[in-house]
Order: sequence, then structure tokens, then C-alpha cells
Amino acid sequence: MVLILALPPVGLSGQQAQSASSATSRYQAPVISDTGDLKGPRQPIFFRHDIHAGQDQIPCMYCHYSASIASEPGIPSLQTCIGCHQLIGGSTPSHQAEIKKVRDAWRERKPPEWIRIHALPGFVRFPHMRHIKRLGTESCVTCHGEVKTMAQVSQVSTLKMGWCVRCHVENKVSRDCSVCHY
Amino acid sequence: MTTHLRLPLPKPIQDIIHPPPTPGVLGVFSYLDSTLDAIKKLRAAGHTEFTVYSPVPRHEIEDALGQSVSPVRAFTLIGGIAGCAIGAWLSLWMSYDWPVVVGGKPVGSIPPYVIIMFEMTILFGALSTILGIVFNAAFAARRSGTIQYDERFTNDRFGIFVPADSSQASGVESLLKQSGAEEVRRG
Amino acid sequence: MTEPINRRRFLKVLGVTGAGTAAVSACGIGPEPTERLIPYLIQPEDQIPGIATYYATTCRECAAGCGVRVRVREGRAVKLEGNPDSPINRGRLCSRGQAAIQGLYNPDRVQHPMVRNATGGGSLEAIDWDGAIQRLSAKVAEARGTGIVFLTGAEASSFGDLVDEWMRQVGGRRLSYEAFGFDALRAGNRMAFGTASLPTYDFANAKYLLSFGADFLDTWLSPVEFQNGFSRAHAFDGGRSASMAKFVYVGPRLSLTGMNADEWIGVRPGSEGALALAMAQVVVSRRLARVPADASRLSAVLSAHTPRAVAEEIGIEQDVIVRLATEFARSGGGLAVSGGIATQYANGAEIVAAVNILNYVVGSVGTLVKFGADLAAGSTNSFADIAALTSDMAAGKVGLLFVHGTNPAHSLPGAFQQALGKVGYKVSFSSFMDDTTAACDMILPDHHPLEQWADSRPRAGVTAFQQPVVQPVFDTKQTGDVVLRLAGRSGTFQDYLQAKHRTGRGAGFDQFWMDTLAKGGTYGDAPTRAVRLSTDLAAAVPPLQQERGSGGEDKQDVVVFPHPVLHDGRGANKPWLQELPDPVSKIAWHSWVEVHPDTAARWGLATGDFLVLTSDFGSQKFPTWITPSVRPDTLAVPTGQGHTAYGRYAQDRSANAFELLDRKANAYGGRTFAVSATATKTGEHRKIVTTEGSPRERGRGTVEVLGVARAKALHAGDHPFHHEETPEYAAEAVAWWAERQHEKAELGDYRGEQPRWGLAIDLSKCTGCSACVTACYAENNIATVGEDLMQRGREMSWLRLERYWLTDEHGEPQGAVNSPMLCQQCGNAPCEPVCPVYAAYHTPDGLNGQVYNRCVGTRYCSNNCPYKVRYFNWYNYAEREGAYEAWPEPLSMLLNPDVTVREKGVMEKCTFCVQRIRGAQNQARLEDRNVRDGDIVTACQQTCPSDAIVFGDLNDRRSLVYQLAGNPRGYHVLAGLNTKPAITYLARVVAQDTPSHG
Amino acid sequence: MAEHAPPSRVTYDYVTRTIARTLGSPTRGYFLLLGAAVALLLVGIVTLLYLLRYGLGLAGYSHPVYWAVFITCFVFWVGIAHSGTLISAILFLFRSGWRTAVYRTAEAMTVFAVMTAGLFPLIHIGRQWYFYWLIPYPNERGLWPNFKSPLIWDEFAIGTYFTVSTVFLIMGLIPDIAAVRDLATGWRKKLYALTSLGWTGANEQWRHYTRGYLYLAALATPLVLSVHSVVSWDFAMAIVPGWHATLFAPYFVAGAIYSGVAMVITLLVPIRKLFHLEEIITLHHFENLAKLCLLTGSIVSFSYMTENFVAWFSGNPHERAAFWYRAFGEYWWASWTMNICNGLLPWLLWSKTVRTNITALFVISIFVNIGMWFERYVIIVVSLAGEPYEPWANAVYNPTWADWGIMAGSFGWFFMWFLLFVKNFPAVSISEVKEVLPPPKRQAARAGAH
Repeated sequence: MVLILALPPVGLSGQQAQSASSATSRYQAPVISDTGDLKGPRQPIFFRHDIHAGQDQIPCMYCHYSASIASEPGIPSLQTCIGCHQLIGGSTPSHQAEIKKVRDAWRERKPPEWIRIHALPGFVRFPHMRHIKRLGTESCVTCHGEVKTMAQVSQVSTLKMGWCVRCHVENKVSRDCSVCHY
Repeated sequence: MTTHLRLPLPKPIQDIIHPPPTPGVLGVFSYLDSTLDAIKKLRAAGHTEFTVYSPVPRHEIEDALGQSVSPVRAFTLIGGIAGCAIGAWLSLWMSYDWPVVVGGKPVGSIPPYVIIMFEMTILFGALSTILGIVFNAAFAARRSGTIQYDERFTNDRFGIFVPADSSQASGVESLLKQSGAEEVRRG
Repeated sequence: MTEPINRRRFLKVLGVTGAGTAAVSACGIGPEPTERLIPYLIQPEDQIPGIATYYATTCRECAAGCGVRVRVREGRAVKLEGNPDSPINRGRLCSRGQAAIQGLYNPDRVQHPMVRNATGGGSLEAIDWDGAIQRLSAKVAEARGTGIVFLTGAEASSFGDLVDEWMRQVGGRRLSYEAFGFDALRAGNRMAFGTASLPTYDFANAKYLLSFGADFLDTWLSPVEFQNGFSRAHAFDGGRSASMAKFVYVGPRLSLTGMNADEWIGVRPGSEGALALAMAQVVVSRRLARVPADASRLSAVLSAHTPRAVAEEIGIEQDVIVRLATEFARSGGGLAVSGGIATQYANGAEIVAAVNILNYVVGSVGTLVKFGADLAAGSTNSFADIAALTSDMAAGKVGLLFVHGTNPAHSLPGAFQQALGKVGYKVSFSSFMDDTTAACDMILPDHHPLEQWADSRPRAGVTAFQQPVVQPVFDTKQTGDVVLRLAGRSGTFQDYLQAKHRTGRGAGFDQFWMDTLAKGGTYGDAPTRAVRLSTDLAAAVPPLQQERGSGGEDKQDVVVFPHPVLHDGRGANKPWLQELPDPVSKIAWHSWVEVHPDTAARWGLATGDFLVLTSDFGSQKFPTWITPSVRPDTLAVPTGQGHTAYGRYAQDRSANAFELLDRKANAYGGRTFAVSATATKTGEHRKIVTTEGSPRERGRGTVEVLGVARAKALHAGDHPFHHEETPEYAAEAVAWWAERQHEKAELGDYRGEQPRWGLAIDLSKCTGCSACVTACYAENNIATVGEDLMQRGREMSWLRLERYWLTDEHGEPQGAVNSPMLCQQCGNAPCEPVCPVYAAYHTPDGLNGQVYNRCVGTRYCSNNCPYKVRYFNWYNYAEREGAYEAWPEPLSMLLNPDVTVREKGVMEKCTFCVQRIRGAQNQARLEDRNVRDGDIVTACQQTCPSDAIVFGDLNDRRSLVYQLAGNPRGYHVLAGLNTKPAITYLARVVAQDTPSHG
Repeated sequence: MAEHAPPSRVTYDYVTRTIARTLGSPTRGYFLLLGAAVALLLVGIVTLLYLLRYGLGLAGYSHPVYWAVFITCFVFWVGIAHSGTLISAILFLFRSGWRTAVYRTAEAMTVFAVMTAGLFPLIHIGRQWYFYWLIPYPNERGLWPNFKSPLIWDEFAIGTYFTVSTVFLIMGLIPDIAAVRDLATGWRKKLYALTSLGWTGANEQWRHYTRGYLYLAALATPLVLSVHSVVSWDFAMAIVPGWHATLFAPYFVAGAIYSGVAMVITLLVPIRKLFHLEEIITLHHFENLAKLCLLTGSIVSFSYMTENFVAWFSGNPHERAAFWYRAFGEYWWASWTMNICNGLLPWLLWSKTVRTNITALFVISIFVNIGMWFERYVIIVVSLAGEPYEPWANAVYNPTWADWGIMAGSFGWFFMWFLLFVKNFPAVSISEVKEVLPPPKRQAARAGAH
């Protein structure tokens, strides 16, 4: 499976993020003192989905927009990060440190090497857009778990065939082999 | 006095394989006809629970003892039927659990599955037959307890062991001698 | 050259990682746990992960200038497809075009500029671009006056213009060279019509086709275009006026083109012209056609060429000549073309002239033969010029030589190579270490055509554009840029190009530029220029030479012909083309010599015995291929192999046929490709690498052939070939069976209204050109296995072309019928029930699914497949650095990310491009609609130059494939087995009324 | 029971001691043989490792010959496995006394032959490490094997056959082990004491034992017929011309028994010589085996004729082509080897002199083995090579070192087990040989005294 990043569509930019942030019920990302015991692999930059997606309520599709139109979800280009972080410098020193990494990377034209978490074998085709079309843009949690509350992303579901098939059967979706294997 | 290896085994199995010794008289015969003679005499004398050793199965002995047919056949029958059923369930249920059409054939098509059923019938039939033999033979051993045995019985000698307490023993001894036992032991 | 380029660079190139690995992560192997994901810095606007982007550009594998669309995924070019906007190829592509991408990602490319160091044994060493260019400009400065020559391929383009400008600036000259030039055509046209330009030929509207050696389906001028036209004219297409134009091929051997002829006239080599003139004589003398007024002069000129007089010389009966002439003239649309070997004899020009006259007398010139197109193929220098250059070089008159886009050291072995030694300084712009480049002092690798800006003018009225579709794979530089810098001019070649096209377009330019790049070029029609017979026809009509200069008893006529896919050898470094069986001989990976069975019997030859051919100019060794498709007194050898360099796939492979040829130009300034040579057995033998099984069909019902009269008599509803389908005695049982199947179809995931994907293949259109095969390799990540394994029958080609000879009543081959054989996706597939693990099974939409990752490799399915279209992975062809690695980096970059790369030990086969089916279904679902007919185009269908293949849903009564499936000519291969194939073949229709095959 | 008069000195005691003697300490010759077998096995193992690492490409396969020597060997060994159960079970039901002297060897041969045959399907598949996908076991994916595939039938048939013939062998062994136990000393006594499961020959034991044995025989008889029928359906169920014939089941069963009996002779001749069992395994036994050979051999030859007749009579062009190719194509030599070894040679057995000449029998039996191997080679390789249906798709297949390596390994594997068996367990049934002797009677003894 090939992943790449995506340029945020011009449509949703700053003010939408704000309007989102002005929503009522608001998740508060915890302050993390010790990152050692967090689940999942340690990424080159300690990017906190719980702050971005949870606290600031940036929709998944903002960065991973191609998931709704293509088979591949994509990982945001550094440009996407810089888009906001040119202005947003971070509140706490730890945050500032991480954001500095982003800015340095941008300056040195050297994108960070993220460690891949969700991977399927080469013989499986998983068209993201079909699933999002059917289940909606918030359905990411079905497979990726409550990323909104994850300070560090880790794999929550097995992503094994039986797991896929169970869902297909429950939803009366074809479990014909050649839907995923070709 | 059997030469069996003694293995440390849990109680119930211990009792089946190495039951407590039984007092009695053992006669060793070198001829089949004299053995048969002895069997007749013993039965006439009202002995029933005695054991006959022979190196080969002889129908004469069976007849003389008037044994009923072994219950092993029941095991075979039940095993066979069970196997057939398992075969049918295996092939049919698994076909319908994830129905896939191949070569334009029915998802669950009986003709090929008959082969599976057949093979399973044989397999389970055979295995339960073995079970039956071991099971029955084991209980036979249990019934008659640990009794005297002589190594020549697997070679060329016949033998009869008659369980008898000291009171009957002498009678039995003489009876065996008359009928031609070449050797009689008490134990 | 071949040190593995480090992965990190790729990531830069691709802006994505895992691409390589993920693409080749064969089934059974998951992605490595700590796979890195390297994001783009800035996302290119036009690229969305998982969605293919198509860029229009131009194929530069030959001078025809076909437009292509490149499919780009995640920054990797993964597939080439014809550009429908291009009037030349109309969206089709040939094998060579398909394989261009293997040039782009070829592992043996020159990866950076190199220079031969004076000291250390004169070995080539890397150098940076600035250094190289500085060094070179110094060389140019000192070479002024000593003779500077810039040798290019056919370059009717802005790049050519730029080079010309520069050469003028530095006092040098540019020559353009193609191994197979069209000098005879130019000369012959000049003789007959006084114009040296090349016309274009309207095959589509011809009613009778007569080819004098012109291989217009494989190598002549513009094969894809001509093939497309040919199939329109020649294919059986009930009712259409132009349909079933009879095609007669005149030549010493059957080429791919000749193989498609309805009749083969195997005249003596060199006597084709006499035949043409005799026919013209018949036409004129018998007034068979409205002969143009000025042609009246001809009757006098042609008086000598009576059929009687000519028949003996050319070796066929005179009534045949008369018949041909009559048919040709009466057809009211006769088109005669001359080319290939017929135009490569010493008298090639006369033959062309004669054929021109023949066209002229039936009035086809101006209607079917359209002057004014001025094909770029004719823009090259004549062979005489090249010969002159060679002798200049040998004489030390060339101080500085630039070579670009041509490989003379291979096509002019010996002569040119020796001459190169005498040249002061030699610079190659080739991005491959080919025979010429290996001998150069400096290599400034050019971008691959897919990486560069360029344009070309394949013909008057058409300008084809090239734009970079991927970032350069290696540290190469566009030669245009280099020249500009050497010329001390500012800007890049892109600017130069834009400037050139800006002229005359003011404000509208930017819009024009965007549109043109989107369309791939500017397409217009050049007005047809009227031509008249030249005044002195005597020159054009030579006297009959009764005595023919044969090279003595022991000598044989040997004709050297261009390989249909490797052509002059430029294709030899592309594994797809090497592995593609030659459409006629079905031999791959090596060259051969064609020997007639009678000759072979006389000499006691068996197929595979080596023959040494020794001409006055050179000597080469070829393995024998015994075939009835060549004249008994002629031997034929293909070019293409025998490179001394040119990378792992080409180097030291088989023999170079050019060695046999004369280095000197002939009378009309062209090159002679027919020599007389002695043939001697060496006693050596090799197992030839061929996919040919039985060359005869033996009435097994795999191919069906109809006489034209019978075919025309068929009405809708007739099914002459359905006798095989279901014998009466079984009808009832089969009907019952069908019901049962329907019941089953309700089970599980199998619902009623599913589509049933199907294919229709029209054998009367299929020419056997094998473009579909290469397209299939490209689309489906099919591994190439190499010579050794192919020799052992391990090739993986999902789609093979079966070539069965058609024979006349004497058992002489009269062309062949070609049948593409691929998985028939049977309704009652024999392969399915025998698989113990359901790896082969039936999908709800009627495909034979093959689940690679479930397959354990019992190979039972293949045994039970009557069509034998299943192929097994004997080794792990994706293994990095493995013994049989099929995609050494960076070749792995062209792997289709939508298709699993198969692992060792699994079975694979044609999937009907299921990835395209699923893609179309996904798209349709996103747009809340159903898949429309035509949404799904399989790779083979997409590329087929003759539209022989149609894909669609057999359950959709409005689909084209449904209509074709009901065609009276339709039949199913081996229908008697009740496999219910999804592929309907339409019988081949031939001109003879009693066709026989086998 | 049919009893031919044995020499009077062949008493119960004589039998026990002669047969027990075969378990005496091994000679150098024995170790040489065992060493050779193990060496062959190693060859096979090394070849297998290569196959696993590089892929099946190392073998000679070529499109469309996708099954070849491995499957040939598979069918060959399964065939060998058949006579064992035939002799022990079917002849037991027929109460033919002569079987007693030979059935133990045959049965051991059966078990080891099945063990050998069972390996081939695992070796020949492309991804050997996924062989267990053919077994119906519950898995995370929720996938099951395809019970319509003859290969799954195979799996069940062979599996059952292996299990049943093994327990059958062990059953027969128990009384004999007991007999040996009572003569043995030292560690062997311990071993046999354990393996004889406390057999004493008491009437209660005989009572259930004889019954059970009878039922096992009754079950094994249809099994033996079914197994090779199923194997034959691997081919008959496919539509390949030359495979697709209803004749196949009986044809294969006969062939299997034929080759099996031949192999029994091949094995018995040396054993009889080395262990001095002339008194126990007499010419009479060999003659009966020879007769069995003659019968089954004739059935096989008849099948050959039928095949060819049907191919011609059916008028089916594909069938005709296939059989023409068989006889006169590239592989004519294989077909004719098969016809001569299986068709003509056994006719020598019509003559009693040949039937009773040990050397002649030995030679013939070996040729029959070769012939039967080639029969499978012809059926499998030649049918696939000879352009089945598609004139374009034909190939000439030549085995490579990998094919031969695995085949050699299989012989090593088989003989290793067989040799180990004959030295550690009675290779001739003690109790059953005694059964067919006249029991010791007092009258007889008296008569003898006078």
C-alpha cells in the first residue's frame, strides 16, 4: 500500500477550523508528562492527534482529505503543517519544542520520516473512499480507533481478514474474494 | 509372576493393568486335546471363572468354553455411523458456511461428499473397534485379577488357570493332572 | 553502470516510500514492520494518492510520432496508452510504444555524465554536469575547422532545428541517420513523379491491397496508423463497402504483414518491379481502369513488360499476373505499396517507381496515395551521406562527433566502429550505454523522452509535443539544455520550445500552450498535393534484365529484415520486447535464420542447427528456423540482436545481421539489405526459444475460418459454429444443469442481476502484432523470465498469440490466422472445482477469480484447463538481487500498484484486468451510478491497433460485446466441453472460398 | 483353513524360534543396507531444502506439464501400499491360509509406502509451507477447504488408509510381540513388554481380539479398494484426454495391487534368504503371489487395450491424438517400457516352472515395479505434454536432478523404515503361522511314539 500526503483543499482553511473550535462540548487533551508509557511507536515528531483532532476538533478529512475520494488516505505534506504552524507556535515549552522540529524540517526541506502504523499486506486492496462514502467521514474510528483521544497513535484493530469479513457480513456487503484480492 | 514391566500408574489404571493377585492353580499342557479335556472336566466340576492360555486362537477352545460373541461389533457399528455423520456434517456445513460456486456446481453437492462420508465411516469404525478391543480386554483382565502366567504360553504350550482357595486347590490340581497337564503349579 | 542507486534518491524522485517495496510486496509477504512514510514537502496539485493522472506526450520509439498518454501514480509512470486525440494512432499503441516505459526505468541507463579519463587506461569515470559542459565547450572551441558533426536520429523537430542553428554557429553540420531509411521511396518517387517526399497511404478506404514487401503492419513508416486503416479495409465487417478488401503480399518471405495476406506471391527477390510493371501493362493495354490521360505514354514504355515476357523472369505463371492486374484494377480502389525488402535491393528505386506507375494507372495516386504529407521518416539523410561521413571519419576529417538518438556502431558494424577510432573527440548524448556510446570519450546522458520537453513533426500539419511526465530518474540533462549552454544561449530548451511556438500567437499563447499539452499536440490535415508522371519515364522503367546476377551455385540469397519489435536493435534492451515472441517465428531472446523445409531437407538441417552465413562483407552465425513462410531459394535473418553493449538484456545476445551487409551505398544512395552469402553448417545445435506449439490447428476447433462468400451469406441468427456447443443428446441434461445453476446463483453472495464480463475477439481483424501481449505485461506486472527459463517453457505471458498457418490446396502457406489465447473466464470452469482451497473460484460477476494469496500451488487447475492459459510462478521473480529478478531497480518503479505481484509458488492467469473493473465500479459508486458500457477497457483492448478486442457486460443487452457475441461468425473455443467461455471469437474470413488450415 | 502339509519338524516351537531369530543382532550387511537407505534419504532432504529456498523451478516442469515425477512417485507409492492390506484383509476374509506367512511383510510395506506417498503432495505444491490449508481446521479467516476437489478426497482417503493400516499392523503384532517378549532378555524384553500391552493369550483376550480383527479386516477391505479409486479420480475427474475415463478406478486398483504384490515378492525374496525362512515362506507362497500377479497383471493389460480401443472408438479427436502421441510421440519409449513390463512380461507366469523359480520371480517383480512406475509417468506426463485440446500448448518435459533427488529420497525413506522394522519386530506373523499348523495332539504324539 502506498501512502502519500495531501495538500489541504483550498476550500477548508483557517476560519473553518475556528468555527469547529467554537463548538460547545470540547475535549481537553491531557498534559502528558511521561511519554514513555504511551502505546504505539515513537514518531520523529511527537504529533498529538488528541490535540489536533480532539481538542481543536480539526476534521480528519482536513489533512487526510484524499481518503474520501481515493483508495489511499494520504499523509499530510509538510506544507499542510506549516500552513497553521507558521502562526501557531505552541503554548507549553514541550509543544514549542515539537513545533520547532516542524519548522526546522520545513526550512531544511527535509520532511520527517513517520513510522507506519496501519499497514495491509501487498495483496489486499482497501479502497478508503468506498468505506467513507458508505459510512461517512467520521467513520475512521471503525478501523483506526478513537484517534481523537490518542496522544500517540497506535493500532487498535487487528486489520486481519476475519476482522474485515465479520464487518462485511454484518453489513450485508459482498465477501467475494476478488473484492479485496487481485 | 507375570514378567510385565511395572509402571507407576494412577490408581484406577493401575487396577486395570496390574490388578491384585488372585490365588489359584495353573496347569501347563503341551497338547490341545488334553487341554480341551481339562476344560470339559472343570466345567463339569462347576468351575466357570477359569482362564485358558493358548499360543494361537483355537475354535476348539472357544467351543469348549462356550463363549458368547464378543461385544466389539457394537463399537464398530456405532463408530461407523458416527463417522459417516461427521463426514456429512463436515463437508456440507463447511460448504455453506462460506458459499462459493466453483465450476457451476452446487455449493453443497452430495456426490463428491459421499467420498468424504465413506472415508470417515471407515476411519471412525476402525478406531472405535480398536477402542472396543482394548476396553473389553482390559475389563476381562480386571475381572480375573492378576493371575499366574507362564512364558511358554506364547510359544507352544497351553495353560489353564483356575482361581481356587486352598480348600479347593488340591481338587483342581488332581483334576488337571488327570486330564494330562504336564505341570501343575499352585499360587 | 549498474550499481544500485540508493533508495533514498528514489524517495526524492517519487516523493513517496514503500512505493517500490509495497508494489513488489509479493503475496504472502506483509509490509516490513518499520516501514517509513516520507511525505511530500509540497503536494503537487495534480497528484492525489491512489488516483492515476494521465499526461499526454509523444512516443519516440520510432519516427511515426504516435501520441501517448502516460498513467502516473504517486509520481511513477506506470503505463503508456495511446492518445485518442492523435490522428496518427487514434489511441492505439504497438508493443514498442508500450515498452517505452522500460526505457525510462531501464536498470542499465547511464545515470550521470561520464568522461573518458586520459590517464587511467581510458576508462569512463563520473563527472559533474558543469565540469563536463565546460570541458566540452573547450573541445568545441579547439575543434572548429577540424570538422564538427552532430549525428542524430530522425529529428524533424525543434531540437533538430536548434542543433542545426548551433552547427551553423560552430561551422559544423548535422546528419540524421536511421538504420532503415526510406531512400528508395524517395528516389522512386522522384523517378516516377519528380518529388522526393513521402506520401501517406489511406489504407482504410482501399478496396484491394497489394504490398510489394512493404511491412506496413510492423515496421514500415507508421505501423499503428496503417494497421488501424488496414483492419478497417481488410476485416470482415458485414455490409461495409470497403470491407474484405483482398490483400496480396509480394515478397520472398512472409513477414507479420505478409502473414495477414489472403494471397502470397513469392516472386524472385528483386523482380517485384517487373511484376508491378507487367500488371500496369495489362491494365493499360486492356483498358481495365480509367487510365489518367497523361498515362497514355505508358503503353509505349511498358510494351516490353508483357505478362508472357515477365512471367518467366519473376517465376510465376502469366495468368496469375493477368488475374492480379484484373482484380486490382476492377476493385475500383486498388492500393499498391512498396517498401521493406522490396525497396532494399540494388534496384529498389526502380521497384518503387514501378509500383508508383501501377498506382497511377488505376488512379489511386491522389486518392489513396496522398502526397503532401511529407512524412518525417523521409527527412533523414540518405545512406550515401552516412557512408560518406564514415569515410570522412576514417580519413580523420572529423575532429568532433556528437551522437544523439542513433546507434550507428551497431547498424554499421566494423566500418563505423573503425572510423570512430579516427575521430578526434566523440561525445554521446545517449542515456544508454549502447554500442556507439561505449566507444565515445564523453557521455552526456539525455533525459528519456518521457522526462523531457520536446516536439516533433511526424508529418505536415501535425506537431506532436512531449512534456516531462515524471521527475528525472537519474542525474541526466536534456540535450537541448546542454546545446543551448554550449551555444552560449540563455534559457532552457523549454523556453526555446515555447519561443518557437509563440511566434504568430500573441496573447492567446498561454491558452494554446495548455490546450496543446493537454491534447498532446496540434493536429491538422496537410492538403493533398497533386502529382503527375515525370517526363522521362524511361529512367523509371528499366529494361528487363533477362540474365540475373546470381552469386554462383554455392551462394544463397539472404535477405536481412527489421525485427518487428526490436526493429534495428533499439528495442533489445527492453525485457518485454526480448520476451515477446516474434509474431511470425514465435522466437524470443535470440535471432534466427529462416530456411524453407525443402532447403533444410536438402542440407540435412533441423530446427536449431547453427548456420554460418558468410557474405563478402561479414560472417555471422544463426540458429535455423525451418518454415514454409520463406522462398526455397532464399534465407532470411532478422536484425535487432548481437549488440556489443547496450545493457544486460541486449549485450552479447545472438548475432548481428547488419554484419552481413554492404557498407557502401547503392546506385540510388540507399542501403542494400539483400546479399548473397554462403551458408555452412557448424554442427552446433541449440534449443530455440519458441512458444510455438503445433503450427497447424488440425481441426481442433481452436480457430475457425470462413470463406468470404460464405461469410457474406450469413444472416443474423445463423450459427455455423454452434454445432459444437451442445449436442442434442445432451441438450436436456445441460438445460437441467443450467436451472440448477440458477438456483445456486441465489445462494450466498451470488445474486441474480450481477454482470457477466465478457470479451469478443474478431479474428478477421487481429493481425497478430502482439501489442496486446506487451500491454498485458505492462498492466498486470507479469514477470519476464529470461532466455533460459523461456527455453524451458516457463514464460508467464497471460495472453499469447497462436499463429496457425493457412494453406492453399497445395499445402503452401497462404498467410496465417492469429488467435489471441487468454483465460476464457468459463461459466463452467474446469479449473475451479479441482482447487482444494478455493483459490480458483467463480466470482459473482462471472469471472474466474484467482486468489493469489490463497493459492498453495497444487497446479491442478492448470492441468484441468483445456485452454492451457494458467501460468505458474516457479521462482520468486520479485526477489531483490535474486537469480531470476524480473524488475531490477529501477524497473520495479513501473509496477502497477493496483495489481499484486505474485509470489513464488502461486498460479496466475488473465483476470480480465479485474483491477480496472473494480476501479470503474468504485468510481461509479462514488458517483452514485452504475458502470456504463465502455467504462471498463482492458489493457489488451485499449492498445489493439486493429480494434479486434471488445470488453463488456454480456448481461447488458445494449452493450457492444453482447451484440458481437451474437454475431453469426461467433464461436467458443472447445465449446464441446461445455465450459461456457465468456470470450466469443469471431471467425477469420479469408478471400479463398475453400480455406483450409492444417 | 486351507492347510498344506508342512514338514513335520515345523512345530509351534520351531516357528517361534525361527522367527524370533530374525531379531538377532544385525550383521554388517544389514548396516550397509541401512546406511545406503539413510544416505539416499539425505539426498532427498537436501534436494527438498533447495526446492523450498529457490522454488519448484528447479524441477523439470514446463508449460503445460505441471505435474510430473513427484506425482508419478506419489501414485507409485500409493500403489505399492495396496497389496499389504489386500493380503492381510481381503485374503483373511477369504480364509486363504497361505497369506499368513507373507502378510506381515506386506502390511509393514503398506504402512511405510503410505508414509512415503503422503510426503509427495506436500513436496510438490508450490508453497509447501501452507500445506495445512488443505486441512479443515477452524481459522481466523473463516475459510474451509473445497470438498469438491479430488485432492481433498485424496487427503481423507490417504489419511484414513494410513491410520487404519497402521492400527491393523499393530493389532497383528501384539500376540507376536508377546511371544518374542517371552523369549527376549534385557532391554528388548522391556520394550516388548511395553509394546505387547500385557498380552498373555488368555481366552478372554483372544475372544475380543479375533472378533475385532475380523471387523478391522471387514473395514479395511472396502477401504483398500476406495483409496486407489480416489487416487485415480485425481485424474479421471480432470478433463485431460488420457485421464478422463470411467475405467480409471478399477484400472488403478488392479494396477496398484499388481505393483504391490510385485514389491512384496521383491522384498520377500531377500528376507527369506537372509533370515533363513525357507521352511516358513515356501515356494507355495511365492507361487500364490505369482498367481495374484498374473491375475492383476492381466486386468491391467486389458485396461490398456480398453483405453486405446475407447480412444479410437469414441472418434473424439482429442482422445485419439492423446493416445497416438502416447504410442508414437516423443515419449514412445516410456509407453513401450510400460506395455512390455506390465503387459507382456507377466505372461511368463502362466508357466509353473517360472512361478516356482525364485530368481525368475524376483527379476520379473523388479521389471513389473519399473513398468508400473512408467505407467504412472506415461499417464501423468505424457497426457499433459501431448497438446491436450490446445494444439498450440505442448511441451517436452525432462526431469532434472531435483526430480531424481526427491525420488531417491523417497526410496531411502521407505527402505530405512522397512529395514528398522524387520530387525525389531517379527517380519512374519508367529501366531498366524502357527494357526495354520496342525495343533499338537496327544494321539498324534502317541502315534509318533510307536
